[in-house]
Amino acid sequence: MLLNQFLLLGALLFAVGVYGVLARRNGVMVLMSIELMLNAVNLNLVAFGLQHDVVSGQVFALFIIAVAAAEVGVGLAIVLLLYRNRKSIAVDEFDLMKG
Amino acid sequence: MDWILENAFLIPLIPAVSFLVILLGGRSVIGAERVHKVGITAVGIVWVLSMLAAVSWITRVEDSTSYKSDDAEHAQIAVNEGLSAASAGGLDGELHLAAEDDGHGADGGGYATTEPVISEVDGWWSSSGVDFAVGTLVDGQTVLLLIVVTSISLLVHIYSSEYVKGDRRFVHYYAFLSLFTASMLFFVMAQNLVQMIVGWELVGVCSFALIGHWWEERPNTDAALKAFLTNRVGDIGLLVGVIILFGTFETFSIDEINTKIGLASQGSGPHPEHFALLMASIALMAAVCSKSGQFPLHTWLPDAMAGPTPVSALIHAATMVVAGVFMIGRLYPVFFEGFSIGTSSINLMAFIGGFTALIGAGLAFAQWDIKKVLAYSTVSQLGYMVMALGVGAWTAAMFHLFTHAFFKACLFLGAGSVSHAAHHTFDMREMGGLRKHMPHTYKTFVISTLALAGVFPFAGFWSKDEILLGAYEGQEGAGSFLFLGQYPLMLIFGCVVALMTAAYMTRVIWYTFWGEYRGHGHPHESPKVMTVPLWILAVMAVVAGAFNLPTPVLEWAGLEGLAHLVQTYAEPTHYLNAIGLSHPPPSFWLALVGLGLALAGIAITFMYFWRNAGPHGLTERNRYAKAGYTFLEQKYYLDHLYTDIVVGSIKRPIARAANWFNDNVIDKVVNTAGEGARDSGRWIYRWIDQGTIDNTVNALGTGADSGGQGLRVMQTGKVQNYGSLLFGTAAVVAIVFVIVL
Amino acid sequence: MDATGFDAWALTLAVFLPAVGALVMMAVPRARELELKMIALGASLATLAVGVYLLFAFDYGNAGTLQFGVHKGWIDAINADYILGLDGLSLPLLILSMVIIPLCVIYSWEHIPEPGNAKALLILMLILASGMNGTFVAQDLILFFVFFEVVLLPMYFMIGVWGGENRRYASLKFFLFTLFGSALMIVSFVALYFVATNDAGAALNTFNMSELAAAAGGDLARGTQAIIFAGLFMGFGIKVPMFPFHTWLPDAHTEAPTVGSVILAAILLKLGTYGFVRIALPFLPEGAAAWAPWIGLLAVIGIIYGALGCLAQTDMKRLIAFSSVAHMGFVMLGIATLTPIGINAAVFGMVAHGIITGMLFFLAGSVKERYHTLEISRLGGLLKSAPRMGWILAISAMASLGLPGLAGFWGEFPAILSAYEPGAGLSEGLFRTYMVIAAVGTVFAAGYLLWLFQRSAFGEPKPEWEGHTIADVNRYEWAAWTPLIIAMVLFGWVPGLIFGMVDDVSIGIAESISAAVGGS
Amino acid sequence: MNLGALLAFVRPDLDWHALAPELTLLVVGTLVTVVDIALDDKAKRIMPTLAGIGLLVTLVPILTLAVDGAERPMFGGAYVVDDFSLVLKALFILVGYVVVLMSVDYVREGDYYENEYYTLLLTSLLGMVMMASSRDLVSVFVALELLSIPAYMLAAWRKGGPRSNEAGLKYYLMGVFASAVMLYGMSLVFGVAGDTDFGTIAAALTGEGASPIVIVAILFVLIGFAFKVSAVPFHTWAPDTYEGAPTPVTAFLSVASKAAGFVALLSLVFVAFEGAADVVQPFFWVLAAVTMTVGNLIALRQTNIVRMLAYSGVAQGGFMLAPFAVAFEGDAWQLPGTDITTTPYFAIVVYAVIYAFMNLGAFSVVLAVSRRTRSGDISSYGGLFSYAPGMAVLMTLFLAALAGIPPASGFFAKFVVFWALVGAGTPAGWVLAVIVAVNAVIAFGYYARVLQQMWFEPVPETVALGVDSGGDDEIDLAEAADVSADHDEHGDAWLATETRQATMVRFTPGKIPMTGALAAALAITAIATLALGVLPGLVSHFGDVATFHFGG
Repeated sequence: MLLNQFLLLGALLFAVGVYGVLARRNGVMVLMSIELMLNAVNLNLVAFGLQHDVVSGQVFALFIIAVAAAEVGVGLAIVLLLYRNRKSIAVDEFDLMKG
Repeated sequence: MDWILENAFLIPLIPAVSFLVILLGGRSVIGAERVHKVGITAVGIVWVLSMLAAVSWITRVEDSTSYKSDDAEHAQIAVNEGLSAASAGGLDGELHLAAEDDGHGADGGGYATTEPVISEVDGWWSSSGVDFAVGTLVDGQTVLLLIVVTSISLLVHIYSSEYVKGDRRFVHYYAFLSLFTASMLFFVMAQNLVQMIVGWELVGVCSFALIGHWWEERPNTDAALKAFLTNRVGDIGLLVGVIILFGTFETFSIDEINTKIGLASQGSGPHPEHFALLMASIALMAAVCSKSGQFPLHTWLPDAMAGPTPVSALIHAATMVVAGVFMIGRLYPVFFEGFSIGTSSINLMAFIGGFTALIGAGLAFAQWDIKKVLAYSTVSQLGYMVMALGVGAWTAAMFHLFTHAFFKACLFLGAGSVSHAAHHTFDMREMGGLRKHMPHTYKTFVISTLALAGVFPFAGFWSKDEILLGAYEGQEGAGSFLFLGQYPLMLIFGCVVALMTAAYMTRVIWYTFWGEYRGHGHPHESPKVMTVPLWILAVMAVVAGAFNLPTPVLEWAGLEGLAHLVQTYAEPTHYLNAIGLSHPPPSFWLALVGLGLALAGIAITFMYFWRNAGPHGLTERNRYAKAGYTFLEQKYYLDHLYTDIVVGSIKRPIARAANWFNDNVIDKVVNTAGEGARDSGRWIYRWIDQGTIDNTVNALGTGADSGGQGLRVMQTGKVQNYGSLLFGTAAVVAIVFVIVL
Repeated sequence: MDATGFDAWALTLAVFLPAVGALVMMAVPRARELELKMIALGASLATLAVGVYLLFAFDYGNAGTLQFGVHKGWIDAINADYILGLDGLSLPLLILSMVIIPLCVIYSWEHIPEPGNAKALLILMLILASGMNGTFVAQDLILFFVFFEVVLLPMYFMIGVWGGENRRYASLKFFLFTLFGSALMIVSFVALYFVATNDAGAALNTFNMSELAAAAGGDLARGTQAIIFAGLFMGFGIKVPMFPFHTWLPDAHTEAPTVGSVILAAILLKLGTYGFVRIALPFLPEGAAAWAPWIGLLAVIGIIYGALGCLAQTDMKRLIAFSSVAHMGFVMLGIATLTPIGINAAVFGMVAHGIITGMLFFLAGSVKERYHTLEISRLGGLLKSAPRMGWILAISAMASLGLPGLAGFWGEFPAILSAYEPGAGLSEGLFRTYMVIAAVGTVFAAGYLLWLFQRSAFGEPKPEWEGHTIADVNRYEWAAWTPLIIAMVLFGWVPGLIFGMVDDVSIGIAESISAAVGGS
Repeated sequence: MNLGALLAFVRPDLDWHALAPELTLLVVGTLVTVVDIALDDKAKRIMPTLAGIGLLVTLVPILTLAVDGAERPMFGGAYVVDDFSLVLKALFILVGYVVVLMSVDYVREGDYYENEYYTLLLTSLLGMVMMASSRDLVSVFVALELLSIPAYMLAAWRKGGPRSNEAGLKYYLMGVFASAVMLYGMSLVFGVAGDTDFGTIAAALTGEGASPIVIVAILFVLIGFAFKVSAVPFHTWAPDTYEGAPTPVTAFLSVASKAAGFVALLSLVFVAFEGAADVVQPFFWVLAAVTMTVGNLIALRQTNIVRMLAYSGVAQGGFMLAPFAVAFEGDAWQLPGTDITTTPYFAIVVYAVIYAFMNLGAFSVVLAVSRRTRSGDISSYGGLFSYAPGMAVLMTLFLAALAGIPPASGFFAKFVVFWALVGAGTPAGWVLAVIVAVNAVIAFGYYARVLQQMWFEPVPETVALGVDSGGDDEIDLAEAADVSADHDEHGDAWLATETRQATMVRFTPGKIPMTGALAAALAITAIATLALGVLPGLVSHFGDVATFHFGG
């Protein structure tokens, strides 16, 4: 049972996701990166679930997938709103409020 | 018969009431122009009461002792006997109770000492479970002062009703005269040290108020402040001294303290630490210096002449200024042991007294203001008294206090009368030839002068002679220095001062009453209201000496019974015998010396002025003489020392410095604390400098403020920076924990 | 100790009557000033009436024990109860605050400072009254703390709203200083709860002050006591204020409106010294012994320092404010000696200072009202233009410089006296030095007060006041001042009135201290 | 993997009584939507009423459960209804009710979607109510998202307003990012423990030493919630979001969702991570110290009241976190006569309850005042006391509470924190206590600035219109347009505001337009704040009963 490979992959995905969230300016891309992170989590859960031979891991993963869908929906809605108001979705342009 | 002695509290109470009456009802009810009647009545009553007190005290002494010591040997016996009595009384530690029953109670074989009458109420204040009583202590010394104070005060009250008539503050004047009388009486019958402090301070305030009576003029108020503050300086000594005594004897009661020392010196009681007594004596000496105008704190007294003349007569000549002397006499055992007067041949008190007497006399020469002359003369005479106490001549000192009160008061009132006549000036250069215009004043003035100079048979002669005698004989068992007796230096001082006194007083007479009138206006004799008191005092100045004549003088008349009245009746034998105080036998030739000096002084001055002999204009020709004269004129520059240097340096620089310290250092401490906070905020570079907007002294705030300003840089407003911060921290914390744990 | 019948309610009434008055006033519209003033006066007088009842019902026989006790549950979760009690230590101070407040109300009758709004001012005064009375009778640390803090905001607003030029700064400074102190103080309180033990070494876990006092630190190590004491010291010392922490005081006093200064000087400062006597000393005897020399040092520094500060002032009110530093120095010196007489002196000093300095601030206020300035150099001839006020100023000044026969003396003299033989094995040499310094301080006191008096009251009125009519004392001022003047003289001649109340308590405290120190 | 596990699945029997609150809330939420659909615009009037009543109804089952008092674990301990959860559910519902009251006129006057607003509010509340009962990673996660996602939308509610959009964006991105991190941590926890329910986790961790994976797991999870309670340095979203979001929403976030975060932390720390004290305590020590200090310091510099309150909320969060630093030292300090497990736990619950009311109160006042001043500048509070004394006094009360000055409730909250810290008896506790004390003083610095404005300052001539204002740009600008009769400004007003230039308009003081709902909100919070201060016994009683069902 190659747990470590799964974990490494998960870690990698997570890292990529984090990078994406922090580095990409395009709002949509940021959302995608977040998806990456969540999937990394799912990968971990499933892997651990197998290792411990319990079902709750997969159940958790399913919950996350469902919730993630909702999240992205909201996220896209917000991005759309911004686009309508600012004609831009570059997340780093939004700094009306600071300090 | 002892009723008045046990209810002596009435005596100060009455004038106190009259003070309130005058103050509150003065203008409205009584009417400003009639208030003096209230005051005079009150003091009159008090005078009668004091006389009653005197009589009943004398009878008390009579009952308590069938024997009067008339010479030293007997005195010794009396002492020893008395001691057994004292110790007998002392051992049960309930002295003041023993005092209530008659004097015989304690005495073994007829040689008894008279115990003071102490009546007190407990619970005046209390601490650590101990109740401190308030009450009165009446004995010979008290009675003596009662007589002096009430008599002079009464006369001054009467005199003032003319002298101060029509003054803008007639009412306040009489109010404070009453208050002063009350406080002074309260002081002299104080039963414990705290009461003594109270009275002491109160008379000070009255003097403050009366010196500053005409407070519109700056000099008067300055003088008043000077008087009060100088006295406060001395009061440090008073407070500390009293505290030391309390620490040593665990009581404020004068009676207990004196008795304990008495017992100790007889070995029949625990011995108080001599060092403590010495310290206490020195501290109290400071108080005496301020109140009784002793060197170096005497400088306020001449300035105090800014007050109305009757006030000077009452407060700054006859009564208040002798408070210090009285206090020494009251606590004599303390000083006697503390300065070991009995055995030393010089001590602080004696020296200060003698020295003051000397410089006072010296200064009196350089004055043109008649009141100033009298003031310095007072200083000098007070020095005489203190010196007397310093050499162990208790009786002499009190006797001199007694006589001096009368003739000095007379002199002051005389001066007042003169200025009343001569256009309210006190400058002798504007007087002269007044003897023709105001005979009464002149006569009384001369009489008192003779008394002050110590010419036989006037009062001053007798008292001064006793002081010299005391200085010469000192106490039994003390070594004698050459032929000059136990206190040679004091003896010399005494003699020199006797000479000078006579001299400068004669000078006053010359400038004031002889020669041609140099002032303006037409001088005239003062009305009866003023001259009658003068005459009364003058008479006293003649006869007062009779109250303590030495035995030999009376032997030929077979009147030994009347000898040493003051010594017999006024002396608190109960305390003084216990410490083994002896009375020197009279000495004829010493009396001669004293008289001779006085006459010599008069003679020299007479030659100098009347016969125009001697080195006239010396001060102009000889620069040493001139220097000396200016030195005197400048009062030894002491005032410069005090006002300019001491006060000046405190009030201006130091206080300023303190204030500066307050504003710039103390506040800045908080400041710097804040600086720290600010620097800590500076690690977030360039934002800090624009911080510190509301720059308050509370820089802790400022620092925090700018710290916050700095921290705001975290808040870039860019969501991704937030994200990086979040994840970065997470990673860092995780790593740190992994490493640490 | 729990009382019954009316006695059980007396203290509660004393504390909350003013607050009730404040509530009622809130309901009354601002326009109807007379009613408002009436209500305020009524409430404060009612409180005073309770105070009078207490004075008579108080059992002076055992003033050392708490009376009129109330003990009800309050915050079970932390064992903090609603405990009130009155003993010889609290009584004089409680009465003092009960007397001062109505006087302030009367004085405010016609002297509502800018920007007006009598309603708010009076309400704040009443709230202050509740807080102060509560502090003096609370017998539970948390309750004490609550009341101790309640007074902060009203005073903050009083200074800030009705204050002078610099009021924002002064009020904030006042608040932050005090808050800082009390924040550390509450930590110490909690620490006391957890670490205080009885002699057996068992943890007490109580906020009940009488229990903690009885334990007298138990078997706590000297070091621990000193640390906890430090927290209390900050809390109370800043309030007093002691020398290095005093900087808030002159500003607060100078800026505050007249009644504000009066209340501040007369009572608020006493909360600190009261805290020392009631809490710091008995709870942590060894801590106190460890700190006493330093407290004494700061006290005498304060005496001299405050006096010098006074001499440098040109503003009458600021001068009086600085004099408070000096006077509280005497109080703290008395406390630092840890002797019964010292503590007596301290309490007497508190009351005396309350009366006298309160009076002086009243005067300063009235002078300011008439001359529109307090620059000493511009005043002068007060005795001529307003004789009565001048003489009142004279009496107050004399009282303040500790003249025997007036109240001030009994705060100073015994305090100096107590320093001659400090308790609890403190160094005699050191404290005797303090004694002398303090004695010197009395001269300075005379110096600055008489100097003030000479400049402001003596002499001719300054020409610039030609034409101005300087009104003499009006009837509201008489009403507000007469009691204070009477009190000055009364306590000056019958000091036993206060010493009698306090003595038992201070004996108890001093004994427990010396026992604890000696015992270890 | 074995199908057995799947086939063996049997539907767990549901305890309907225990679920009643959640179900009621759900029904109300749905009802609101349905009614909206049914009679869309006519519904507007009754919407808030409906939501309010629904919330009050929800209290009923909570009370019955409380009376019943039994602990009701469900789903194998994944979802527990016990005193603790009930107390907090009640708290959430009350907070929700007050927020509804605050919202009524605000939402009505701004042209927003009105009905959905309440639906989302209720949904978010449902998530919180669930959070109180969750004792399992999955249920915690679900509850968390259920309360967050609607909140994201509420933050962005003023769809026209640039600030509101930005607020929503920041909140959303940070939220999901944080929850992703948290989830990663959870996955690791699951990996270590082998199951998702706290009992198992606790058991597993107690065995484990502090292995790197455990540390990372725990920290990531905790950080996920540290974000929710806006602890420094995970607070960055809070000020911006608070400032941008509609003020009632801000109140809701700053109180309810923060409380929810603490609920989660409580159950996590005290149940799941019991065994990992050596990781949890130091972490929280640092977190608390940094949070309160930084929050206070930055708050000193704020000029906008909502932003100031945001930072003050951060600092308050720091105070609330402090007891965690001694979470497991407290056992020795069993409170006499009570069955509270540990003082730190007690302190946090009490603080949360008190904080909720005083903060809501402050926001209500801000809301009310801005109706007059149309500005969020602290300077716009000048002279408030002179023309609206009542409002000034209320604000004073709430600020005093926040500053922890008796007799306002806040002092007791601070006190219990000291209590917990000193009670622990460890040097760490003592030091942190002193830090808290000092911070309490600093905090007064910025509360005082508002007090000074209200009491000491004169009424300002002009106020900075809308700029930095508590989110209600649109109203402000709309009315500003009326004032300065310049409609072009309205369209691109946000451009003007982007450069943070204030549009100053003349300000005329006057009576503050009050509405029943707002008045009610003020009354509730004020009474609560005062009562909890004078008789803290009440809230400490909640603390007593709020005992935990430990273990799975």
